[in-house]
Amino acid sequence: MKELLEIKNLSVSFNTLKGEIQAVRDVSLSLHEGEVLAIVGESGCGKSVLCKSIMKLLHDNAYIKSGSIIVDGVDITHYGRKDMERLRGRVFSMVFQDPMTSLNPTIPIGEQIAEAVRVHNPKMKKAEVYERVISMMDLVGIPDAEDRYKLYPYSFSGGMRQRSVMAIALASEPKILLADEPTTSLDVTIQAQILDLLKSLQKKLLTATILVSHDLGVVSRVADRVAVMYAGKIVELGTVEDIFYEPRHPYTWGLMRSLPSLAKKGQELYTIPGMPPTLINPPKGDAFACRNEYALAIDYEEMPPMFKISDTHYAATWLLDERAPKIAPPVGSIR
Amino acid sequence: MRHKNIFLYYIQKFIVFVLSVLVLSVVVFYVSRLAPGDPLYSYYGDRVEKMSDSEREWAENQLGLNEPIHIQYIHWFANAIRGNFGISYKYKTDVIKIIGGRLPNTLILGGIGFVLIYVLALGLGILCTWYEDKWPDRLLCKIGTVTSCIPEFWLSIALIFLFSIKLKLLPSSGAYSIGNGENVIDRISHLTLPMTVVVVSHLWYYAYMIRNKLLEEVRTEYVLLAKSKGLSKKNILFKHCLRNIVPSYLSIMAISVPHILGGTYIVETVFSYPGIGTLSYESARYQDYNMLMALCILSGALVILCNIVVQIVNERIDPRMKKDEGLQVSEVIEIG
Amino acid sequence: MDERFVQVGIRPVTALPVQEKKQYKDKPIFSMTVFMVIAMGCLFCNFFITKDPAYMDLYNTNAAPGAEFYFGTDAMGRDIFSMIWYGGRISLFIGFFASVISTVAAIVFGVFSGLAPKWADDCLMRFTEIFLSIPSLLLVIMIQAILGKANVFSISFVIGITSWTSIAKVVRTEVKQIRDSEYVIAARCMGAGFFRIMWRHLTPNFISSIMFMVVMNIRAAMAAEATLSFMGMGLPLEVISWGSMLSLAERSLLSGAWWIILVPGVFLVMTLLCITDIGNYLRKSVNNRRSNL
Amino acid sequence: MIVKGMVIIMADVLLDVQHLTHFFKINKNITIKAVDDISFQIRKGEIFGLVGESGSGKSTAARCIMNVYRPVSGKVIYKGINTCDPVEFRQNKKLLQTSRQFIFQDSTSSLNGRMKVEDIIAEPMQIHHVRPKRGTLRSEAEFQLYYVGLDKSYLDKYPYELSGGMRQRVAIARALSMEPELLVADEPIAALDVSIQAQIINLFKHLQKEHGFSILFIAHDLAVVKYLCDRVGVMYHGRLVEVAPTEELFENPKHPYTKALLSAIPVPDPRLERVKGAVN
Repeated sequence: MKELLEIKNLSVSFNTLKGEIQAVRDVSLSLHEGEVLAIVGESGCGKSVLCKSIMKLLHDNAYIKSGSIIVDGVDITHYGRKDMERLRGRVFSMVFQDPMTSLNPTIPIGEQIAEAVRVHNPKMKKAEVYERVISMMDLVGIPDAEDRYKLYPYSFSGGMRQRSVMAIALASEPKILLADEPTTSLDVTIQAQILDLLKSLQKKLLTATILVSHDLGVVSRVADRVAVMYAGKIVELGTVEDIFYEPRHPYTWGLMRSLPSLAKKGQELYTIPGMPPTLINPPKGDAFACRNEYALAIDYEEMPPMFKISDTHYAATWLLDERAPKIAPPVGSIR
Repeated sequence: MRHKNIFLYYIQKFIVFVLSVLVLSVVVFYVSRLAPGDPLYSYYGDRVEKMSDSEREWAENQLGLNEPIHIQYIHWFANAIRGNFGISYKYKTDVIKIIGGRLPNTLILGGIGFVLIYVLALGLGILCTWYEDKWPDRLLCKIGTVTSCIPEFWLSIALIFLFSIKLKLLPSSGAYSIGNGENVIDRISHLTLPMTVVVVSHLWYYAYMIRNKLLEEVRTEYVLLAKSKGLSKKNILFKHCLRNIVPSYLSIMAISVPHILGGTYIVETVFSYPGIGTLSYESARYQDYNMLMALCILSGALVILCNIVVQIVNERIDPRMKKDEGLQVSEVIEIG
Repeated sequence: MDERFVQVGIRPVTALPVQEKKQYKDKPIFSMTVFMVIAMGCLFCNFFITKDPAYMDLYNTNAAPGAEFYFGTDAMGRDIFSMIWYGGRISLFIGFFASVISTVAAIVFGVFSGLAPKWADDCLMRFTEIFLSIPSLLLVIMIQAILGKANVFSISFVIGITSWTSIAKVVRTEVKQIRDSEYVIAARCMGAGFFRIMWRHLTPNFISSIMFMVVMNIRAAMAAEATLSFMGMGLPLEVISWGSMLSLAERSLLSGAWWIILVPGVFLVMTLLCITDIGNYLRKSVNNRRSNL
Repeated sequence: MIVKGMVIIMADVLLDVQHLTHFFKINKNITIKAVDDISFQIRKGEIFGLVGESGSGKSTAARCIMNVYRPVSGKVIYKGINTCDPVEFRQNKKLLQTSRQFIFQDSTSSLNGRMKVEDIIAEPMQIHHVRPKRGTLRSEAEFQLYYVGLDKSYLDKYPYELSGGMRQRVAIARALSMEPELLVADEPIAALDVSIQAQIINLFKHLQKEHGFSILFIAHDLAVVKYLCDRVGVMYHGRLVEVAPTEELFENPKHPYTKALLSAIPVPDPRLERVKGAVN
């Protein structure tokens, strides 16, 4: 499979009054054509920042410290505003978390989609644009598209707005779709519909998708591959089966075990002790060590490299070193 | 709000306007009656001092001054509605006539100043937003803060001193040279200094407001979506953000009417420009209450009118204000 | 076995302390210093002024600045250097006092309107709108006419009573917001009384959002005093303030005595500028999100 | 509503909600029936879950129960006191305000940002002039804080200096300081991360075991409810469509909406999800 997007040793930092926040630390990742890659992690682990830094949507106090972003074989790490404007929408496009605020309240939905169509096809005729907008609205499942064209966002419910946002994002047929927690602010039943839509669109259009989520359930529903992020780093990367059935990183174990849906009633729910570290002065060695009951002495000294487990499965923990004691994973491979 | 009958909607707004002006007139009337000084003065002037007691009583009866204050108000109001605001104590003529003669001058100064302020404020606001926190923005903010801190009267004097007395370039007072009222160039030269003061001393206040509104707007989430679909910075700022601040822009305009009007009054006084401002200044000095009342009500009514017009316009153009209208398009949850 | 690979489990890790950089760049240090110098100079002027500010030296009218009169003398032969510091007290006092009056009025009005039922709130808002519709200069003139001859307190009162509306509107919106916020609901569930909610919950939370406006009101009040005095409707000539000093300015235009215009004007503008700068800082520190554009 | 096969002994019932109804008037023409004739009981020492989607009226119901809103009709009987009756409420004000406590979803807005943690926790004690058992209010606050798993260094901090999980712990400490018998928790974990959620859920469970109070636990996450609650009520458009013991509800949902809700939850099991996806 062709690699559409390749991120090499990317580090992104923010300058704040409190100091440098190292939001993304040395992340390497690749996205293949037509796959869904999910990035999971807790809030503040840098998953959103990673997404936005690909599209250069970060605020001006953020900067790429090192590493490179390669899209379709072209290095875009140092692209300026004009160059990015050319790429956005056509090459990659984004769906945001809150559909209530991500649409302009004073412009009709249809117009907002039309705008997205026109950006990269300035010569398109009015009727053609209209046609395309209607077909996009049909595609994302907004019924009676022609009547809804002129409606303003306030008369759309959350789910319908998220569908509109997806229509906007897909209007110029991007190769990569970045979805930043697209269902977090929606209800469960609506969430299911949007996820199904996302999956079916992805099948139909073969758009490579990066899905950012904190919900392991959502991830298991749509993802092909999963990257688990913790404190700005990717700690485990693999296919969805790898991650859910044979997790190797203690943090992934912790995440799985603390899910109430997997816990038995009456049993104590497992909790990961402590809190995630601040990213201003991240601890030396493995950032997860101080919350990890399986931590090795070296975890407090040295950052673990990515260990290869199989062709698709990687994890960054010293437990995979051949010198480390063998530990039976507390979760996975049961079902 | 959706009104099936658009006519009813305007009637409603009109009633609000009339009621507001009514309340305003009540307040102004009572306040002016509270003021020290004999109300007879405002009708008979210096003659009051020479009146005997019986003459006085007759005059008071004639004018209804013996009656309770609310009856007096009704009389006064009945006259006012016919355009009779009484006689000016200073000018000994109908108040309305004097005002009518002065009004155009103020409208020219205030009106053109108002338009200039708003056009320039929008331009500066956009410029500052485009270059937020870069040098053009910082420089403009610094200059703007300084100009907004200079009181109008002092700026006027400084400009008079510089341009009229030292450089002898521009006239320092009046609306035109005597006998030269029809000469446009003469008028413009008289207008230049006062207009400069009106614009300079108000401009930044509003430009800064618009800048802040725009900055608020570019911090919203939809800008990110617009950006991610590939719109250029220019398009986002002009097509999305600017459009969304139009209602607040109009509201600011409406609120600023009394503010700019007040500023014009001060400038008029310093430049002895024959407008409403000098008139109100004089009428206050000479306790010409009939005049002062009429001026207050006139200015107030103008401002209230502007407010209501802006309200109507905003309700028509801003879809955010029509939220209750129409049906909600939502997902259908299949049960079963 | 390598001892580095011994399982040790959870060890306490002391995170490196996060130190917030002190930011002097954005703080209005310069303005604050200048303002303090002016304010202190006015407060302790007795110790260094060279002449009696009220003494009219009729031999030295309209004297240019020089060794004897640092800033010259005015048309009545008074020493401007002494008057500046002496008169600054009154100007600053009026600024602060008027601002206190308007803030108190605004808080009372705003809180009442924010907590009142909808119809009462509507009425009060209409009233403010009507109040706002008269240009404040006209309003001041009228009220001043009622109160009679101006003195320091009456002028502060007049300025204060005509400039509370904008703060009141902000207080009202804030109170409405805070009233429905969950911590007030929580306090009500706990049984907190009206005054407790008012004092512990409402006030501390809206103070920060009106602080900027209160500071700006000081500036507006000082400018208003100067304007009124200049126009002859504020403080009389005998009461020395920056405004009343400037009321001689128009007459000195023709005599070419620029210092009578310039000196009090520069002091006034400097003070207003410093206050504005401090006020702007207060506003900025409230809101520091970043642009998406 | 009495569920078949279950006899509720009146003495055991702590809170009895009968035909509770509440409307919101938007304008002349539109009224929203936020809560529409719901009835349920909570027994002593029971964790009762209320689930539903946003806008289903679960928060409104909680607020009616806590006397934030006065319901349009219906009764809320707590320990034999009809709390919706203003007279009865005033007579038993202190009891009602101390023995029932409220925990909110958003800990940022439910804690006053201008008060220190110490003052926040001590506030209910101050209001009701409760004599602190451990001497001073500060030591009492310190104890409550320790109880929810925070040390005393947090006493002098402001809410914005804490993380979401810590803030929620402070909110719980505040509620516990009054030794309540009924805790109404309105989506207390919805805004938290998975690992922190687990900590708070455990905290609730521990505290409940130790104190034996009842909890009305409102959530939209069925997995949490399944793990934590003894009985569950499902709300849909203001109505309570189903009330059942937890196992029964999850194994054998009766109402179609409950079924839809259950099938919509994504399970962290890709193979299972794939099968589900294929069915859809």
